[in-house]
Amino acid sequence: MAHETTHSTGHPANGHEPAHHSISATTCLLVFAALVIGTVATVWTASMDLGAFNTPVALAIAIGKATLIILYFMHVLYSKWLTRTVVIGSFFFLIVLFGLTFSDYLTREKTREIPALYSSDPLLKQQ
Amino acid sequence: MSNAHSPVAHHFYTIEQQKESATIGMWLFLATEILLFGALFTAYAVYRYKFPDAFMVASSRMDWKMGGLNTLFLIISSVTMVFAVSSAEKGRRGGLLGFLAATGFFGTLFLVVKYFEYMHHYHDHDVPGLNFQWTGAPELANGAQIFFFLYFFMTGLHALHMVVGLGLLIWIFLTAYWGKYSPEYYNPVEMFGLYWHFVDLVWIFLFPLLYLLGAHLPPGGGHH
Amino acid sequence: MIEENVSLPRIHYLNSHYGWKSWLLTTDHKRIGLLYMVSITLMFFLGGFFALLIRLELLTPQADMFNADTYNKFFTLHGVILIFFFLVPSIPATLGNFLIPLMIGAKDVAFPKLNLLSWYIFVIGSLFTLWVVAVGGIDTGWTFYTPYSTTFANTHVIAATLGVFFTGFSSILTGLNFIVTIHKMRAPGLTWFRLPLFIWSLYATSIIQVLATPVLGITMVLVAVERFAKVGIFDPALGGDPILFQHMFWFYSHPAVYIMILPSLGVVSELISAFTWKRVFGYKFVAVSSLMIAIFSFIVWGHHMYVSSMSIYAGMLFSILSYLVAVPSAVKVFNWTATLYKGSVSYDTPMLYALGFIGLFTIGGLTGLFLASMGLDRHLHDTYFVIAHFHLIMVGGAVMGYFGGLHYWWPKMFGRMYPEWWGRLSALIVFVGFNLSFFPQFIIGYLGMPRRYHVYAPEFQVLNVMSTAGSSILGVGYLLPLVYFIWSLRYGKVAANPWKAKGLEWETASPPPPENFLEQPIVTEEAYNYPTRPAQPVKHGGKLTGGFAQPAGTAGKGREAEVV
Amino acid sequence: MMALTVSTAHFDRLVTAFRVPLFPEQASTHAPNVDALYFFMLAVCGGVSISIVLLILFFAVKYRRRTPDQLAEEAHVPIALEWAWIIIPSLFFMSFFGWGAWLYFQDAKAPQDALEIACTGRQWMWKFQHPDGQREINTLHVPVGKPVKLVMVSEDVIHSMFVPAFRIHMDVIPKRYTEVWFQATKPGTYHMFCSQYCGTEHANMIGSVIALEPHEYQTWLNGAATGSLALRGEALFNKLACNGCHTGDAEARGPYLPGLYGRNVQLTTGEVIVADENYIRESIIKPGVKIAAGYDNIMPGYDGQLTEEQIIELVAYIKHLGKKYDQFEPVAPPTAPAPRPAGQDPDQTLPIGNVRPSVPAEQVPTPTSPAATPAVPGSRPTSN
Repeated sequence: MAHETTHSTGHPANGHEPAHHSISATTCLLVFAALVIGTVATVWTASMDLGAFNTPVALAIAIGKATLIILYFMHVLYSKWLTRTVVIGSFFFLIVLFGLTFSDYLTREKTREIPALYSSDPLLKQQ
Repeated sequence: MSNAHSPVAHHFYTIEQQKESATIGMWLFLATEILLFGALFTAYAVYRYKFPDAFMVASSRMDWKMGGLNTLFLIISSVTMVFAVSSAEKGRRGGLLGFLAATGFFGTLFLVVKYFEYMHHYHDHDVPGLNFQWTGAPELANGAQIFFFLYFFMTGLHALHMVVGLGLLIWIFLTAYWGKYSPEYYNPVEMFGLYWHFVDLVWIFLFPLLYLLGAHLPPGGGHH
Repeated sequence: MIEENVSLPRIHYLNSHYGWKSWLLTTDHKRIGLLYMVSITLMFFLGGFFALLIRLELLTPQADMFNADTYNKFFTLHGVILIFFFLVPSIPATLGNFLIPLMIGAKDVAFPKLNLLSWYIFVIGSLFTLWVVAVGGIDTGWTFYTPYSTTFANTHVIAATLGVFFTGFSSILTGLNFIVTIHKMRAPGLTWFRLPLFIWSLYATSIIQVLATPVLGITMVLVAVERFAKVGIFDPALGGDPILFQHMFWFYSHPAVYIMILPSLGVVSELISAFTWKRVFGYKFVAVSSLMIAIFSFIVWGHHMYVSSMSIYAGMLFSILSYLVAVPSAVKVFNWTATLYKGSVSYDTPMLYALGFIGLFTIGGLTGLFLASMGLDRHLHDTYFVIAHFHLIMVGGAVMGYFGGLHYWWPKMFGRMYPEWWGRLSALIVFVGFNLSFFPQFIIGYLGMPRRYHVYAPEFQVLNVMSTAGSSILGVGYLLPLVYFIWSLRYGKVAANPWKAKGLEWETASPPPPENFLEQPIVTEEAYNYPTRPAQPVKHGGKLTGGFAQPAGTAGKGREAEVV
Repeated sequence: MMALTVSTAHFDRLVTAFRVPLFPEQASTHAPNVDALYFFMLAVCGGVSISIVLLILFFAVKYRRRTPDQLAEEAHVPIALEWAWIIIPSLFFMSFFGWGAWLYFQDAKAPQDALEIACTGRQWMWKFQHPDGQREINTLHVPVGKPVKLVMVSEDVIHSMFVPAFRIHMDVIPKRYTEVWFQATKPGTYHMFCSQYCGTEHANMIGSVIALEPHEYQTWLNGAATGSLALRGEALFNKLACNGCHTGDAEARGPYLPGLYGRNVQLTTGEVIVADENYIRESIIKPGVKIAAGYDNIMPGYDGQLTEEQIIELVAYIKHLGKKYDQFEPVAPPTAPAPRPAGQDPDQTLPIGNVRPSVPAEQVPTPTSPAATPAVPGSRPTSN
């Protein structure tokens, strides 16, 4: 009977795939070291005044750390396409939420914000 | 999610099918969690964009040492969780129990530190909706309040996930103690591991975005 | 329908266990589907009742039946109940729950306990909402726009938002369950492009449910928190941004429109095939278009916000993306129409609903193009044109599809037929009543009558009277099925597959046994593999030999080539 | 419509009563542009809808199942059709998008020389302020043939400025200015709506835009500079903190005032009276005498604290709240000035005495003018 890859019913063949969970203790400790270094680096870079670059640097380190966790601790490196699709898909839609929301904020004319407190606004002060 | 009595639930044909189902189910659940926190991160980004100075000054009232300590606790607990799963996979019951206990220990430490942080903020009148008082520059008050609200809401939601996680951990620990898991069936341990790593993941973003914005300011930069 | 001589199976899922526990603690997807059906039927008639009250008030330009507050509560409850507690769960949670395992040859969904849990969460959410109804309602509109909902409204906003939050999680769990089920539980041989189109559409729906709903959930919580803690997250007086609320709200609520309509599109694909005895033309295009709709649905939300003071550049981006999502919807309509060509078209009740659906969905979709256009939306925004447009999609589309599906699978669910004549009559009444209700609203809308007005300018009255007349006809059309469906449970003629339809769900008994299939089915053919007669002008074509049990239709294979 | 056949007097009346407008009036420079796009899309989409419905009916009839066992016929439909009906609609969609976006962009920015009028929305009224300081509530006088820009802000929730005859629409947001502009093309009185749901009396947050010839606008500016009674009344209302209890909310401590004037009020004694000027006046100076059912006697009396003039202003303000459609004035009285019945809308912002209408009312059939809706059932004749 015709099968496709994702369907596993009655297929002992699935046992062949790499023992996808056990990352070795060495790998695990290496990742751990990288995470700790990343944390230290985050604090260190944040203590310097990098101007506009503080947040991008912090985010880049955080994304790096998150990627390590997802790939190694959460086994995505060793998992099937479906799991990877779910992971990539959820981040994709998160980026959609971010990106399209900011397509509004970043292209607005900022001049129309009312900075002052309510009552001091001349237009609102009637009589 | 699967039947606890026999490894294969009645509606599955093989244990492999059941396991893959659980994995995908768990990942889909984490996908909803990503969007759940993602919405909050979006709100954070928008308000940070609107109130850059207020966010920076308000953030300098955070104790980044506490946050950094908590980051380490979570990373360590993640590592012990990885070892717990691999112990379960190899059928080492003692290792599983030990690493689970370590994971729970560091998770609890995280919450304890969090508790002291919250109490500290409470005494400093930093809690919006409860006792928020801004003593800094008045034009930053609105932005600072929103920053603190987002801080409490995001870390609170994260802490809620930790509490739920610790509850699940106790359940996993007990079932492991009762010998429910074997190299053929340790799915719940693995699924719980995914959840635990996810909680760690969220914190990795929360830490720099909430604690470190004002770290480069001179000491006490925005303080009263 | 085709006369059958069958009797009910001795043991089926309805009589295998008795007692209230066997229902409230069941993990059988079929019973959970029925639990959902009962709950949402209640919500449907409650929300519909509010609709009738709204229309009654709008008979005259003055406020003569209800005062402003009452009217505002009515339209809010109408929206909240029918959107979150009827339309979103309607087809997925009832027909989907019942049919997905049957259609893919599985014993149950992947996580049966989670399935039951999602129903309980739905019930909790419903109880919150019913409590809101009982203690005095909510008047924010179903959109909960801030800062009105957070700061100014004096009604039960927190309870209502929590109700929505809960039902949202019920929806997430259902979607999660379905995705895993469709991936992992298919019968041997049932490849993706052999799946019925209903499954494709529910798969697409589930993606939206899983990924969009959490954003709504957290937004609702933020509204509730803002309301009691006054922290300023959405309150401009404290620096908050109400436009951010709109972004977050519509990030869910636009895709939610597709949560409501996509399953109906799937049902109609099934109906068109079953009542022409023909494979749906362009199967792969129809299947993939469901996924396209789901993905595009996430990137168009800003078209609700053209006049909200959103940046015009963002508006332009959202506008062009909104037109993109129209393409896969159009593809479906064209393919259904082409399927009718040279089919064997019967006029059974479900088919009447399906044909009505295509017409109304076409018009509803095309009027959506007007609203996606920035230049026109500047006039049409928040007028009755919008109301008419989305009721064409939601009621003319989603509800018609739901009713069509109910009529089609009713004998599958209960092993009995409803009276066919009454069924056709009600389909006709619904169609007439619907058109009379909502077409005048397009004109009222272009004339400029804003939505959510209980008093209006006198020159709009004639059209409003027509609309109210139509809505009472529509009400009758919806009550009729309630009566004859209940009647049929006991007195209906026993039926197994009165349509001679294809599909795995029809290959087991009606009603199905508790385990769905006595032995695991193995799929060897495409979906909708109906036998055909050669293309020649004969009036009485090929006989149906051996019923429909014969596996591969003679001409079934050849057509696939055209489609690929 | 039906008028094509018989024309008895009776039937004529019926036809008039049921004369349903299909398209709104075009009264701004935007309007013809928006309508052009509308008609283009209506033609394309209407054509497509009708063709699809006819095709479905044709197929459904032609290929109906004639015998219970009739099979579908083998059909060879070229697959190229799929691509055709993906690509061709896409082209049309892009034309809709392009035209609509172009239209929007073209009109997004107000011309430099636009007359700038400040507009404040609040629950539930529109307030306007002209460049020279003239103020209006729920009525906006603008000159014909000159671009007018509304710079808008809200005092509370989100409102939306919507003038159908001008085809303009823009949300009015707290703490942020939004703007919208138009250029009226013909004199008349046009509906102004709030289209973003804003609370209890949302449906009564309505008003009218009165487009005047430029010289009449100038005259109006000169005549209305001091502000109306109702405006002064409003200021007083806020100054005395009346709005602390009469918040307009369902659970407020004081009765709800919009629409009060002329309505029946039930008192704690069970008696029902009509809320006329005297009742309102008495309730201000001696609130304990007649207490509306459901409320406590907590309001302080203002006897002796207010001058008669101030009381008149307060009454005028309360009467102004909750103005109904049929109390809107016509575009302009046929002969100026129309005698105003006593007690009717003393706060009208139309100047008294020196405005002559440029066009007789009959020739300007506006939606609100009584000439356009002579016999719609249920509508009362307008008051002035």
